[in-house]
Amino acid sequence: MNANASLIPKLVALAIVACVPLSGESFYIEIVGKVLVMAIFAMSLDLLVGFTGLVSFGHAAYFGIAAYAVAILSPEYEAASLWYVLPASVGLSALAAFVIGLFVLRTKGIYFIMVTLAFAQMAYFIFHDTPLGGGSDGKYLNNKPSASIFGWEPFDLTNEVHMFYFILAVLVLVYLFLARVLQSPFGRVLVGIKSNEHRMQSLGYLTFRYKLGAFTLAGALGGLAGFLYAVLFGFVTPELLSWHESGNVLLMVILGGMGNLAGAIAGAFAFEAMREIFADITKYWQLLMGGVIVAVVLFLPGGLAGVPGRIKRALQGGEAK
Amino acid sequence: MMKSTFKLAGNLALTLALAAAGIGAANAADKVKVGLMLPYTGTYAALGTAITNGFKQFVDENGGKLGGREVEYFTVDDESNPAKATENAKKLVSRDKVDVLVGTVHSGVALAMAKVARDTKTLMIVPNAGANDLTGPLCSPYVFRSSFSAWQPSYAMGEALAKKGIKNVATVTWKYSFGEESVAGFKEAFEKGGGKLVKEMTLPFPNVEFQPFLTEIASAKPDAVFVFFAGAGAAKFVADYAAAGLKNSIPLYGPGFLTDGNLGAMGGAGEGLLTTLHYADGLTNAKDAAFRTKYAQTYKLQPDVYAVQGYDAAQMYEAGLKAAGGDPEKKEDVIKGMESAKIDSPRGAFTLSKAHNPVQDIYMRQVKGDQNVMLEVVSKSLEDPARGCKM
Amino acid sequence: MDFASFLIQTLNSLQYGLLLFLVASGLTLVFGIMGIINLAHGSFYMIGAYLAFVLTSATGSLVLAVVLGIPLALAFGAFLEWALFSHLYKRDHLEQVLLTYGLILIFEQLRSLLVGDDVHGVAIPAFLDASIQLTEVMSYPVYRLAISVVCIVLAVALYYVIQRTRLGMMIRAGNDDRGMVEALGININMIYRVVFALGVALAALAGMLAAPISSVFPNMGSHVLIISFVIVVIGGIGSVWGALVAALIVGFADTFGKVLVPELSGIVVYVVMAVVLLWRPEGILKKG
Amino acid sequence: MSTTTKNEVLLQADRLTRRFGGLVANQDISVTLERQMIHVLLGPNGAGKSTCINMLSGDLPPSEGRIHYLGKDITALTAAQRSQVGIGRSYQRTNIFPQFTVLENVRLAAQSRRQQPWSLFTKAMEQKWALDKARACIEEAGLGKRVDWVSGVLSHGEQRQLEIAMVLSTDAQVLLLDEPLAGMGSEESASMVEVLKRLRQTRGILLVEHDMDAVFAVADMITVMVNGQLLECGPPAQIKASVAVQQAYLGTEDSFHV
Repeated sequence: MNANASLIPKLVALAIVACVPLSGESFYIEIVGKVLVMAIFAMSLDLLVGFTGLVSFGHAAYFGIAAYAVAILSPEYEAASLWYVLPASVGLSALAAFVIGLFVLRTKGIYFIMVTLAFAQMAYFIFHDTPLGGGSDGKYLNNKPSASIFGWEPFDLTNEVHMFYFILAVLVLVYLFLARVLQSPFGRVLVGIKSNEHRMQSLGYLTFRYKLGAFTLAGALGGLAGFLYAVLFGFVTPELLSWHESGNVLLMVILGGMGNLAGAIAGAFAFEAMREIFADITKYWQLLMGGVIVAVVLFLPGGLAGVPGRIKRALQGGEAK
Repeated sequence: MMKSTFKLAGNLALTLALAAAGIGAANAADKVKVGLMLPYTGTYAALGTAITNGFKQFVDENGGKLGGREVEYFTVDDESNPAKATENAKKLVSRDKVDVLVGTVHSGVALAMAKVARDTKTLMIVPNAGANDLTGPLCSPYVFRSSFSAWQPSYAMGEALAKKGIKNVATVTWKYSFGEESVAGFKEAFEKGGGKLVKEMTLPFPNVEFQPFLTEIASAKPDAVFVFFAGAGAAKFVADYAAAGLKNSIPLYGPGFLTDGNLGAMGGAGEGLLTTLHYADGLTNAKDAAFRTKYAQTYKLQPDVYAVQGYDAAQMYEAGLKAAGGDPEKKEDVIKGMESAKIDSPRGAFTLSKAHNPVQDIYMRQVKGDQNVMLEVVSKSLEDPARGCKM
Repeated sequence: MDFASFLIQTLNSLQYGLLLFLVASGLTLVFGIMGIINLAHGSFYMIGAYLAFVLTSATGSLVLAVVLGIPLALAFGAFLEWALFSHLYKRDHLEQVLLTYGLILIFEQLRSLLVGDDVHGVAIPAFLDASIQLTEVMSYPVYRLAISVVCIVLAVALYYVIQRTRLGMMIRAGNDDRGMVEALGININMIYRVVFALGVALAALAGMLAAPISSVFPNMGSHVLIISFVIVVIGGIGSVWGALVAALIVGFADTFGKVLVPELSGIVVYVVMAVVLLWRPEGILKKG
Repeated sequence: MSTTTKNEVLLQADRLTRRFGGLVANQDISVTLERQMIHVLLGPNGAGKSTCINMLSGDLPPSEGRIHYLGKDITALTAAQRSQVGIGRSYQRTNIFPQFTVLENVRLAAQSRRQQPWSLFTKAMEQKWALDKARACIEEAGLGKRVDWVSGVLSHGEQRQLEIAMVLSTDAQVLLLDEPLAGMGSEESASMVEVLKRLRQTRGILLVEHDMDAVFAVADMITVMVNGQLLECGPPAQIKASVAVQQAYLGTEDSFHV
């Protein structure tokens, strides 16, 4: 109804972000690029947490699997084709999510949180303990994938500005894609499952299949973010799959307010900004970070997305008096 | 009246702006920017602090300067988290525009940093992380190391045990790169000397439930056991090994990380252990004595190998800057200066190999009380083979 | 593997499993009764270990440290429940998880500020500082056996509490249905406070007892956290018996995994978990 | 599916038994539901009516006994699969999607008949067939005036009607309705009874209900349960006349209107 009203701030935000490369400061181009990657990651998790009601505490696994996939699939001394490694890595993450989903979706609620955590930890150890991806030291991706198609090169990922806009384009596409999916019959079923899964079953929906679909899709998009991360930084490590990363992305979703795609993006920005600022102010930044997390949970149940509403309500309350 | 006030204000502003610009320019020309990317929180926080202390101690001794210029520090807590390593390194390199990147302890983080250094052609000095690859296949003109390679102390131990006539050895380590590289280095020297590894055991990092391996060792009865562990895991292994009664029947050896910084935590279980490392207590050179006294005075702490590595990182950079006439921008000259430098380290003088790793003496040390006392030099001027380095 | 080794490895498995049970029992209790996934459980373990270190240094005796440490841990748990968790019962599980995630950061940093980042050892009490000769070269430390005994005593005590007391009645009837429990005329807020304090105390006790053999070091909590989660997952929601069975299974899987399939030892435990989940999605001993 | 034969047996449950641990909640319950018939399950609280309806809908697997739908054994089917063959149910506690509009609640139910999870780019709100069907069912359930309301704000009675609309839009031939009149005022009750009568024309309805007036107004067949056992089954007149039923259940005045 007020889609147009909320569209304008979004476009403004997009325009501002799109101007970042104009600064010419490669650090900021890269750091904002990374935040955009995390925003994609947060949106993919929001599909599960905010829209389907599946609180996955192991989402970093799919991020990491795709990141490792690019590093492993790329030859050491030359660039791989983007059009091969991108679908392959995303596909591997989707496959992993599908297989793990078969296990974890048999459980519900609080138990689901723990089981997803445990499976992600299993994936972590596979990369940490086997020579598959360089073990605990991680692995370099020395050559960023090449976008050339039969000799024609539409863009060049080794160029930091191209890379930035590539990520931004992917972000916009993922946003539009998810927004569209949530409007589709499939998306409506997911929202129904979040609201009342039992009712969905009694209406004749085999909800397991829908949840598996959502889990796989979220895994694939999480993998897409992981792919971009690996290409952006050229280095992958088992820590990308650790439960801390899963916790961080959940925090982004919470900060932005669950069930709100634009909120997930805002949450990613807020989280990364907080981390940067605290780390710059003090050696004891973890204390501040922990304090903020506790405060947000206690005082801002709707996340940042809930803040404007709260202010509005407070103001209206004031007027009424 | 009004007009002149405006004029005055305008002049004032102009003056201030010029002054600011002048200061800025002076800063850029005069100061050398050092980026310290080390762990200040988490498991390795104590090591990060020791390295920082060591580095700053040399700078202080040098009149607060490096290459004749004031030093400006930029510090980042790397949390020993490789997932944030690239970003953190970029922060120092691209945002703060440091002249040299000093870090770090964790090998995974150091590898990520080394990639940034290589890609951005920034000078980097590794003050601890021992991954062979850093001065092996991933070596780079820009990456130096003031510490050691995982291969070095272990290879020296392999040589020493073979020389002692020990034939059968069992090994235990964590299943991660540093551990596996250490065992590989040991194995290379030990088998060359006619020894044989009867059992190679690994457990996932950071699992510290060693009891199953102690049982295996007791049943295999090798002549000796070689292990790589560090930090709390090392303390636990040594204590468990002693508690299982194995210490008296099957001697335990390992690189010095087994006992460095852990003797207090072992509570006497480590007494008499033999380990190899590029530093020790009870060295007889004057440099070490001065270093220790000063360190203890300044920081109210006993220095350790990490402090030495931090100190030497500063020394190496000083040597480079000197060769470049104090200008950090002349990277070629700085690199050449460092490559050809002879570093007068508290550990004993060392030079740098072609792959930029210290060519250094490795000591056999024995635990006595709370010290790792030097017994002898087991490998004189040991040079890492730098396999895979094309430089 | 010869028979003697097999027996000793079995002993190792049991001993390790019991220690894991001690760590996981508090987690499963809080999890089952309050419905809270407590990521800070590892931090309470770490806090226990540091308490053991600080109090042993101060008093000269680990036994005294434990005697002093348990009431401190109980009080600390009750305080946290009062100050933080009691405000969140009506919220989503997710927010409770994140609260505990924030607490980890706070506790780790405070630990660093207060006690520093060094590795410390804690002396084994003199009367337990002995070992029993098992084979000609190997002996078994008495302290480890003593811990096993404590764990068994604790398991029996928990059994008694759960089967014979009012609190236990709740736990059995239990879960997070506040309405039903209140209808039984029980002050649920008090019950939650007691359970949370108990959970913290169990974790801290585990840390205190493990301190002499594992030593005391930064981030030690995160090492035990994940394995505790796996145990709770295998054992089933909130089931103390499930946790015991699962801890022993993990103890055996880990010990024999290391010896028999060293290449896979890191993931053996997770494979066990996956198999259990295929067989019983809600864990071995689902409550109720 | 659309052929409606009078007195066709839709649902047949034979000797259903359900145990919870040592407790027998239902023992040897047999129920038959024919098309164009309203069959009421009657019994005091705790008689096992909900257990019975849960077994019929697939929410609970029976410990023993078989269930047939149009002659096919459906005992092993899950709730979702039973919905797909044509058995729909409503719940004792209102069970809707409160944040959705009335239309979206019913549209989502209608969508379950033609699931196309792969068509990610179709807008659900543009699937005309589902919308049309949803609108028709809302009308049929008597909620035509509330199409665009958020369902959470509807009155209790309207929410019960909404549930029925949802079941209707799944093409259910058998409606299992768990206390559709519970908590309704007399006016709402009366209009619901009208709705039920209308629905009976083409379907079979199995009802759990306490409201005696309503029960005798609409029932074609009544099964009385006590303590998990089947006491008596027959047309309303037979039940009214039954001594056993009067003794066990109807005799106490206060349980008439629970």
